[in-house]
Amino acid sequence: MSGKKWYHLSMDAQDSLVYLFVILLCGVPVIRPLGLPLAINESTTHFYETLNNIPEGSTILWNEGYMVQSYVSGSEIAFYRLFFDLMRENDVKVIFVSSCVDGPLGGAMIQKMLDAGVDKTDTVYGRDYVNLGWLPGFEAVLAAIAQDIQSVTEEDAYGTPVSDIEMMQGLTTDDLYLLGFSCGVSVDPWMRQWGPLGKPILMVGGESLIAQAMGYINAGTVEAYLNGGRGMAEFEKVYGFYTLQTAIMDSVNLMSLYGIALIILSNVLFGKKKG
Amino acid sequence: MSVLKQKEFAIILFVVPLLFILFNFYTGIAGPQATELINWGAYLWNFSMIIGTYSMFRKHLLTITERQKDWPYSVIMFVSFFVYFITGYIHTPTFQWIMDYVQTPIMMTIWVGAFTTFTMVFRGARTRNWLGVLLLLSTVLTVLRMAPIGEAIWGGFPIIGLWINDVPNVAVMRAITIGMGIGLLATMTREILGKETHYLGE
Amino acid sequence: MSDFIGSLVFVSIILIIWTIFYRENPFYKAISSMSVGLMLAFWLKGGLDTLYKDVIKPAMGLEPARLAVLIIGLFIFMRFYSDLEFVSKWPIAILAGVGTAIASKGAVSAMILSQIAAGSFVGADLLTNINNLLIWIGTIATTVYFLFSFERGPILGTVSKVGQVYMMLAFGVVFGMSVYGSSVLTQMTYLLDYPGYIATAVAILVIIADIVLRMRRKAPESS
Amino acid sequence: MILEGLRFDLIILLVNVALIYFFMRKAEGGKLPYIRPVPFIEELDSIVGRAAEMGRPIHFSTGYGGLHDEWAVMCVAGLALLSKVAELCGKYRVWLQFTCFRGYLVPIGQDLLKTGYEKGGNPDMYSPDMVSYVGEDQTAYVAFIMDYFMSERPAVAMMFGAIQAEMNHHLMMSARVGAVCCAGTPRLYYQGKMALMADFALLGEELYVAGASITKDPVHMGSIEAEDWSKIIVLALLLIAAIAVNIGMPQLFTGLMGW
Repeated sequence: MSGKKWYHLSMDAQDSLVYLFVILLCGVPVIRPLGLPLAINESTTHFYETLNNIPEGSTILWNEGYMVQSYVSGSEIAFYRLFFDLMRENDVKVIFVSSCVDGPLGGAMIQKMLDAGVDKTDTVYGRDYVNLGWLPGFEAVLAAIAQDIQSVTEEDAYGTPVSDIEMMQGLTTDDLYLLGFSCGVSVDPWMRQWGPLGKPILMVGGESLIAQAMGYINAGTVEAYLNGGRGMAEFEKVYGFYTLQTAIMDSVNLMSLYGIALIILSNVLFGKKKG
Repeated sequence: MSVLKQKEFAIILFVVPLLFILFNFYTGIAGPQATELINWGAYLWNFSMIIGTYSMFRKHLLTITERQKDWPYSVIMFVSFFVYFITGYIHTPTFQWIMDYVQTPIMMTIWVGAFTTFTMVFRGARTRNWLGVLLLLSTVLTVLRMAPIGEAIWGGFPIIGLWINDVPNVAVMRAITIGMGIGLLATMTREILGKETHYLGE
Repeated sequence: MSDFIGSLVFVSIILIIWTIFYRENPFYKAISSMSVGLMLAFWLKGGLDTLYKDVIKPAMGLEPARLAVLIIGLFIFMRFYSDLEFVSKWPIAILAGVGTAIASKGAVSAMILSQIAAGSFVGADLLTNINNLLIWIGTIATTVYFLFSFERGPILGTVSKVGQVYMMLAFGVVFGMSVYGSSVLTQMTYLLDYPGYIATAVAILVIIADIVLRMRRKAPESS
Repeated sequence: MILEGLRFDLIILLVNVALIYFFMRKAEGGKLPYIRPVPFIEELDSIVGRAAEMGRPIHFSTGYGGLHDEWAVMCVAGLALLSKVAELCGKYRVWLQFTCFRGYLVPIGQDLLKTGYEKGGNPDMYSPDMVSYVGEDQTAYVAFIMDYFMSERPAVAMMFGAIQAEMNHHLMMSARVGAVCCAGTPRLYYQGKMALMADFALLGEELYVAGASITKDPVHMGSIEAEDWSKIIVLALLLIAAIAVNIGMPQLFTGLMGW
């Protein structure tokens, strides 16, 4: 190592060190949580109130499309449970459908939530909720929903024809009171297809997707939204059911500081090299 | 027969469904037929996916038969495809097991989302000019707004962070959304006039 | 029992994929080609199930529309008969036509008109007035930045520069949000949980052994 | 005839269509509009030349969006850039690897590359293996890109079109491999990362302008000028709406939209 100082590591070694720190910093809070208080944003409480103010006996549609993390960590359980509470208390009916870009995983997400996530006591499949599973075609499915809910698919996820399902009898898109979706990609398709309907739209999206959709939120096309991982953790606090998502919020603190430290470090190094 | 061979016939097959769906959207006439056509978009996309899969199989089969570079990995690809595809129809518990314990970690981890972001921040967060400094300043303030620790350090971070999100961000996202909307209409017009037919492979 | 093995497989896959950060290795390539096979099977099964449910079954029942789309869809396989090759372009043309129509029909109202409904700068409290005014100025400045067929004179130049300042702040927000959110944390909980930490311990040992081996192999060369 | 609340919507659509048709006719009549120069296009020749000196391939990709969805717009501009880069690679004898995400892009890519290498003067260098396709899923696509960058270490990495999360890997691997990183997408989400990270970034609609200034195609040049005038109309509407609201007629614009 003549002439070369010990810290002149190869580019790969530097990157490996950066990644090692990411892994370590993520591990620390899992072993010893920080437990910092989480302030509730106004948008999250508005999301919660909008769901609770759904009138008696109306039908809503939920388009599942969140990223694969929610399949593993179940970060969406809180508002799925709220759906089933509304079914019991306000006799609200929910249509679950997925056209997510991650493929049939969307259908698997809904199925996993319905099997293990929610409390289904005295709710009947076909009367209170229906699961249409995953349908290919992404924006074409959103357009079919906006055009006519009956034409979206012939059978639900379990093979029973849609015409035989009790809650779908004579249901048209106008009868839908509210449309909600969770997305892992940009929100323009939902806005284009569901915006003109003039119905309230609920959105759950990754943090940077929400930042990108602020134009629609400010224009009122989106009624209420959850701001990614943090939004879901806040919603869990408002709803009172905690999952992994709340635990994750701890590690996010260290990762954010680490990100800022890296920004400053890389600029200092760049300044020195350029200087 | 030669008329069908012409490119124009394919353009007509592009333009007629397009105009019909727009006609239905603005007048509300012939709703069911337009819905059927919209569903056709999804079904035809399935067929094009099958073609894409076939052409990919042909490439990997070639790699195996001619023992090209990395041919064992193509074998792994075929084996995992057939095992997963067949158990999907024959033995669903195994399919579910593979989805839960093999496919999901791959889909979750191969993203290396955090790592790419941190490498980008480490490698690329170099400010070439004062606009870059502005961008990084806004990045840091947003991170401090979102992380609960930001609020613990100083109460002002969430307020400034929220302002940046609610004013400059809304203004720029509004302008870009308008630009994208106009761009979409321009492309639609060019395609209707048959000036743009890249979907035919020219 | 299958959960125990399952969790071990789950964690070892995560660790194998993370080895790419250490260095290129055949295990990662194996997992990446396996991911190609699994994804293809996953998508194909999803697509075929829907095709059977929504197209083939109704077409068997001689439902005219679905029969037509089945036939047009099968045209796509004509690509491999050179004299009928032009037929394979028809389904793609219809597909692209419907796709563009779906996107354009909602574009005007959602992406253009609802964005123009400007907030007012009169009444309400002073702060929202100033904010609405700043949003209004920002939208105009950014739109001027994206005008391409005009010479950027002194006026357009400064307005574009204002637009650029707005854009940097806005892109900072979007970039900051992506720095903030990350999926590593979900994986960590599995790595440090009951069956997972066995595999994690083994992985750490393997990497340390590999570093030591490579240091020793490098050491004799340089001394 | 026209549904309630969509009449103004239809007027805006028809005005846009009329503008585009008029300016396209004007451009095709020979009077090409003045288009502000895009810095990236001027540098393109020297970028490919540098790749030729280093003797390493160029990697090009049009990202996640294809021709069948609403991202067709961006993928089309990406393909226009691809044809130009293919021509330059033919001229400088550089291997151009095009990774595409959709099945139907494989034949399209092969056709574009073949014509590009012929125009560049080295048709012998073209081979169908220059187009790689690894299935319809982003995960496999991203894994392939990371593999390719690690093993081939391209000199220049370009990504133009409707790009999704693979932009992260593109920027990251370009930084790691030290490749000249060019990226361009109108998608909002990636403007920040591109502006900060890429050596040459096409922000917002600049990708469309770059595609048009390459092909010098009157159709695209005309529509860029038409889009500018549409934006000016939108600015005028913005002005009128804001003034109307502030002098006490808030119903003017919202009334018009509901007409």
